[in-house]
Amino acid sequence: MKVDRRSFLGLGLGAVAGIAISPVGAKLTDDLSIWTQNWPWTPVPPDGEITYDHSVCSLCPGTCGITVRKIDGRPVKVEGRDTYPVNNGGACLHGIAGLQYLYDPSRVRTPLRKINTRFVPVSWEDALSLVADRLGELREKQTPEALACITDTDQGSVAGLFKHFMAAFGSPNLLTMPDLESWLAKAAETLHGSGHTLGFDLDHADFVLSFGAGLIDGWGSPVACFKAVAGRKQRDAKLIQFEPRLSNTAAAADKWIPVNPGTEADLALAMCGVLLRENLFEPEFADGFKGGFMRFNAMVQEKYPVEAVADLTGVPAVIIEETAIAFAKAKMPVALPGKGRGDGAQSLKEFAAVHTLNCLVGNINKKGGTFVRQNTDYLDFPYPVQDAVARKGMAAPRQAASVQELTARINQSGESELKVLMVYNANPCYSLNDPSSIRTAFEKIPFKVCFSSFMDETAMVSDVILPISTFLERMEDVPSKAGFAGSVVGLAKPVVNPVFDTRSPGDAVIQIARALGGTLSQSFGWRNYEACLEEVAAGIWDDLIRQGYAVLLNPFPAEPVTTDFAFLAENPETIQPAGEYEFTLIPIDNIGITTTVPASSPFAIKTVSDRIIKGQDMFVEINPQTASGLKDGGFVTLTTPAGSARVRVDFNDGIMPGVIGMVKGLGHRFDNKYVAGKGVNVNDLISPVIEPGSGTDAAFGVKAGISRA
Amino acid sequence: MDAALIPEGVKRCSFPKFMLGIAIVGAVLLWGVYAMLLCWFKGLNQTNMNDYYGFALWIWADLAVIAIGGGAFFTGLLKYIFKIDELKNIINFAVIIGFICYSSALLILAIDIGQPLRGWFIFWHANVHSMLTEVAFCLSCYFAVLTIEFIPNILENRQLNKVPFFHHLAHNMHGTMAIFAATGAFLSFFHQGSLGGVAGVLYGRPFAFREGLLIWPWTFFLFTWSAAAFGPCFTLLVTRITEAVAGKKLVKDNVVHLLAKISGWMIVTYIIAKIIDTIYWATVTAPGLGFKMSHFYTNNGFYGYWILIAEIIVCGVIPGLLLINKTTRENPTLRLVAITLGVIGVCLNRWVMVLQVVAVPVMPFDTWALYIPSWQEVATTILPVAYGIILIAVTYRYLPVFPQEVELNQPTAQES
Amino acid sequence: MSEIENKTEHGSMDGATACAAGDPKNDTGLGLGVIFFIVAFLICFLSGWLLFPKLLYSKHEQPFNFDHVLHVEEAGSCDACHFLREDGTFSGIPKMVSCLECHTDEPMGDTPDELIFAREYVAKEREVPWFVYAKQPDCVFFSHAAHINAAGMDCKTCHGPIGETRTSRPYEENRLTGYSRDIWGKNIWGIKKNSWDRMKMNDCAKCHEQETGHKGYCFQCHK
Amino acid sequence: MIQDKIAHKFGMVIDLDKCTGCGSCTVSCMSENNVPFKEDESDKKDSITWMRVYRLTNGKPFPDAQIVYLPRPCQHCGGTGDHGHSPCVSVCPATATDYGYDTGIVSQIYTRCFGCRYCMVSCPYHARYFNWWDPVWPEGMEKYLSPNVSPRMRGVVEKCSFCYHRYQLAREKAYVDGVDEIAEAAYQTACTTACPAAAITFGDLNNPAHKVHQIVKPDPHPDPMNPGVVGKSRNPKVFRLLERLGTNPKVYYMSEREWVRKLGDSYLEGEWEKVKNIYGSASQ
Repeated sequence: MKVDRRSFLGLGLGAVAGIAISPVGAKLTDDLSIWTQNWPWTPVPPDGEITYDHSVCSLCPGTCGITVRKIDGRPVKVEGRDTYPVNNGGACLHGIAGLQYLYDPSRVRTPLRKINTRFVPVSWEDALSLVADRLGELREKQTPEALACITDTDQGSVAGLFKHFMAAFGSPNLLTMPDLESWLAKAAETLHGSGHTLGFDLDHADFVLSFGAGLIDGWGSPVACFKAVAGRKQRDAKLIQFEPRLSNTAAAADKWIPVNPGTEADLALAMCGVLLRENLFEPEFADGFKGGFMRFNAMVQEKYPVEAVADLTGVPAVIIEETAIAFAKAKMPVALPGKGRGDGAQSLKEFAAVHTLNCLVGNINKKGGTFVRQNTDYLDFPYPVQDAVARKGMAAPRQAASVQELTARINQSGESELKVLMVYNANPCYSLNDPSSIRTAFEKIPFKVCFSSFMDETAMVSDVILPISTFLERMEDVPSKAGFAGSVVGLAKPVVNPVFDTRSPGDAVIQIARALGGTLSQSFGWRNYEACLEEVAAGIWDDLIRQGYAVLLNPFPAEPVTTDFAFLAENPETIQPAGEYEFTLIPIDNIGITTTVPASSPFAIKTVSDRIIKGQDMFVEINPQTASGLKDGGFVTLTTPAGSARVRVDFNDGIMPGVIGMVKGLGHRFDNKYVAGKGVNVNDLISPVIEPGSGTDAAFGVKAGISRA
Repeated sequence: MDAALIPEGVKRCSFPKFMLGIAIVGAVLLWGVYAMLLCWFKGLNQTNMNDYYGFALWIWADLAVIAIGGGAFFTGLLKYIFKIDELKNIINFAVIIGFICYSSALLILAIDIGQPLRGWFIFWHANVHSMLTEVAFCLSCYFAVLTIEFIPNILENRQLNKVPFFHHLAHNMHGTMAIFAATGAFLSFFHQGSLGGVAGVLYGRPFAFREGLLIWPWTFFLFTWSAAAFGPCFTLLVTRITEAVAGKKLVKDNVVHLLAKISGWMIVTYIIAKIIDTIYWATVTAPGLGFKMSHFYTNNGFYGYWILIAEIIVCGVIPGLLLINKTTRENPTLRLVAITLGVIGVCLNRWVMVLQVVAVPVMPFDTWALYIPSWQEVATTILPVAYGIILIAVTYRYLPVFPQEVELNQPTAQES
Repeated sequence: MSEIENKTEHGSMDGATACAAGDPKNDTGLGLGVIFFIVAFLICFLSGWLLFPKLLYSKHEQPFNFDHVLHVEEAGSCDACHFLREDGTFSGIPKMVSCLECHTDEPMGDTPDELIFAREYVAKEREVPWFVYAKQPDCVFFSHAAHINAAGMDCKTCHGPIGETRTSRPYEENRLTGYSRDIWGKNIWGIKKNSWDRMKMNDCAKCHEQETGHKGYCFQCHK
Repeated sequence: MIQDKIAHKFGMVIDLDKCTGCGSCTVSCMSENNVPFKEDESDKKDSITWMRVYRLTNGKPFPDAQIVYLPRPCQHCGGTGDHGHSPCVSVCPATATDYGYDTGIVSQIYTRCFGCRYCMVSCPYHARYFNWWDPVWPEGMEKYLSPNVSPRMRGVVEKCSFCYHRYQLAREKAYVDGVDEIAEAAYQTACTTACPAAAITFGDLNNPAHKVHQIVKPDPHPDPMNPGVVGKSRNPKVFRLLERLGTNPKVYYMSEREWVRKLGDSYLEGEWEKVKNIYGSASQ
């Protein structure tokens, strides 16, 4: 017997036959397909009990109420909170994508300290004592004013704690970023005296005259504005939009009137002229006029004749007249200042001029009108305990009125007078014009502390980063602002334990003060931030706890309003786009792209059109009529006095000939591939121009040249 | 070296030379296999397909190879059912080509689907309303038939044939071949048609949509007819190429002329039907949905009117006429031109019915979508070509594929 | 005359000679081949039926033994622990909080299992990582409310007499799919005797067809 | 039992004059339905957005240019004659997508789909998306995924489901409450509830009590000019996308602006003028 080919054949055949009539084949075929249905690398979300938490979103000045759906305590969805007095259900895309910020790739996960250009993780204790030591030195040297602090806003108890800290420490150099609220406050202060701010009753107004305000492009409290704009049909209200381009707001408006960029103030003043000439201003309210009303009248008649302004603005004289008259004759007219989101570089002259229209028609503190009200201060901080050092420091002159004034000053001086800088929830090294100059100024400040949730451009240049819990991980009072008619304070509650080793900014400030000891720890006697909040917001605490918010002012302010025209009567100069080029470059606000803190979430970026971002490149809008020699979608080099950038062009019939529109909020340079590294930061192309009246950058646009690249 | 395997009485190139050729084509094959593995393990992100181009190069390749593989069922039909006996001299080769085409089609489908391991769902959870289901069933059944038709030819290999069992098997299978040919023809009629139906039933895509008979849109019949018409062209083309490579005549002219003539008449009748269909679609169907014909063609170079003219006139009418006319048909060069144009024509038709369908914007605010295949797609599409060449080379070398070869290549006096 | 016919003419004879030539060797070879065939066949056949199922599933013991009988006596009914929440969703395997309605970190009885429970889980405030025999894959949406409240079914029909068990059988998991063996059924061919022996889609469909006259639309049970 | 009640026909009407193109619906949908995202989503032909917002222009030059935004979920087509043979359902070879005659919702079963993509080719609305890539979330981010919708694996097609899981949850609630009907408010899609402008109205087109029915006023009779078309709106301002193809979508759109309504379908010269004032057979 000899083993040959046939034997092996038998072996093989036998094996095959044996397997064939066993379950192996059938079972494996089925199981293999089931395996593909349950690939171990495809996540399976655990199921559990569904619960809902109410809170408030503080991603933007909108302050919408949110409801967070949770599964066994794990947040899975953010939605607008029904019956919340700001947004009444509904939410914007950034709020809905809020959960993505919890696990954002650029989250700062632990306190960091910079040791020669590299960040190393340190414990909270080390980080805090490090900061306290540097601050302590300033007080020992009797130079507390060498500390400066930049916060995103001056509203709410966290900003309040920083203010409290600066006062107790002894430095007047507390600055806030230029957001819409700050501009409205400036305008209100200029015309109605300090301590005032403005709100607009858009839900009832029947004639809204918007000077570039992007009502549905992110202006004010976005969701509230969306509702107001969308609800126009029912209460047949009109929206007239003056703007150099067909923004979403202009597209949704009843009438879009293109206006040359940077001439909005002149347009408003010309309209004031028309109202005064035609005696269309409201006599009763006019009783409150003082401070050079006559001079103002004379000035506008002389300096802003309709014909001349028509040439300047590109708006036909007849349209100016008609619109002004229609505005005056409307039952509940409101004029809105603040181009785009109304933050960043704006112009006090423009805000004042536009608001003057409101004053002239006298639809002030009435239903469907403009609310001029005291800053609703629901917070009652105890007076800080100050020692001699602190008093001396507070007596010292304030270094600057705005961040850009400050950085300009530092860049001029050989050595920075400031020794320590604290930045809270702001990204000046990205979101202000000419951020590179701000970075260089910051480099000259020996020690910078950044209270931030994300490793953004500003965090990267600082020496210590204190990681802050996001709005979903901590408690905070969130007051409505940014032109919202009502006055609501919401309570943001932690819906999830901090994902990383982060703390509430309030706690961080208190702990720093404690570490400094002396009068500072006396001024900060609270156990922790929550205890502090409960104490300083005692007046509304019950409401906050019971319903998650408190309504401060209902329905609208009653106190009489006086109006002072002195500022405008002097006819301050209008800041025009600087430079010698043929085009005017203006920044565009896009609802899907955030321009301050934090940067957009992956979901938000995903909604952005491929006519704004394509791969790593961004598009700029240009009217085909003035795009000779260029081709749609082609690459161009955009040149301004401040610099140049390589972008692609998007032929767009919705933008004025001669104007180039460039979206704000792109060109981030930090470690987050979902948002960073896409496009160019338009701020890099614009140099700040400080407006005398406000001491703040008012360079909204800039002259630009464009050539094929 | 492998002399023992080579059929008696025929000349073949030396084994090393043969292996060299195989190695060259084999390299291409391996390239394709590599691309295939990439697609299987990394997923279809390896392709340039996207949500607009859900069907692209691969589906085209499928439809094309099945169309040109139609020579097998049609020749079989003529030989075994209509008893046109001369065709026995080319039927083996037609079957081999068919076998190659259909096995390639199945392979490409296996790469094209996003979840290959679930591929069997199409049979297990079949949706009888779907043309694709019909395709899948008929395709696999007909492939089985082709295999059966191929087996006897394999068994005629000199060594295998020595085994009495195989010998008799081959003999008996030849006897029963008529049944299989009939089944094959029947199955082919359906799946060739269903492939036409795949496009024709898309009532959401006005470019593809056609009215029809009962559940079958006109494209159903057009596809079957065109496969029968152009399939033989491909059979003849490959035969011609094989002859060129082998450097000798393999099939007698009368056989070639006959097949060419039949093909010619089929093409002419088909193209008439196609022209009628196109006119009806352009003037009745599409306008009824609000679309002018000009909507479906663009000047972007990919989908211009040229494609329509190329398909119908240049690669339809012309080859048809060349093949029905005796003088042009029997002129080798013109015949070669005709069959080549024919093959291009049917491929072009399948291309249009797959890619232009998805390229054309349907929503008024939508835009034309363009697509360039990735190298992985190209490689996996060339893979079957390489595999086909190798299979033909091997079968030609070791099997008595061409019954007339010996007779046509008698050694002359000087040689003996 | 074609080559094929050529061959068929003399073929038979060639074949015969071939056989004659190789007779003896062939037989032995063939015989051996047959033996090999049978051996291989038996090995593969048996291992396919007996060994394969063993290899396919991995066994896991529950964290500790759970006496359903005892708990049913104490608690009264299944839904005392496995209840529908107010929003209609099903609570499934009880969480620690439910257990603590009766239990404390001090054992009530004297079984070693309860001791494990008290020491390892209650005391350490950990959830018990039970293996769920009836665990369905992620793609399945199953509404207990629909079957209990609307259809008035009992637990046993699908879950079997688990309430009458004093010990927890080991949980068997398909190594390839991660499914609980209860889904396919104990029988390797998936043959079932009782309504609860198998929990595949067809079993749902069959019952739905009987009860509602329609096996249901995909989304009724898939997500 | 609820399923024994008369069949629902869930659908929505979107007011394009209210829509601001803000993208809340898109994001709400993505976060509700565990839609994945990539580092680069700027290739819109490879970017999964069940609810996609299209930007429409009137094509006029400055200063007459106008924009409108059109949100496009799956249209949940009833198919020719509204018999449930939707373009996609009728072509799926493996029955991975079916038409729920009890809800009018077109399903998509990811574990059944084997990725042939025929349904995508059949859909003129590009409402279907293929998972070209494995879904990958940044480290930790998978923690926010919802258990109500199972994440898709690479190689299958996915699309809008009208948030069917919300319907399921509403039904479960109804079961324990022992009520037969699901209240209009009890089942609303994620895009509807998210829309800040309240531009989306969702409900049962078969239920005269529901807002969507009152706005759309669907015509029960086939369109005399095109028998395949059923459920044409009798509201002059309401239209459907590509209605003439006979796909019978359950998503309706509303606009005061004629140029917008005209963009909803294809018309030969002069056709629009003829048909623009014909709204369903009842208005004949």
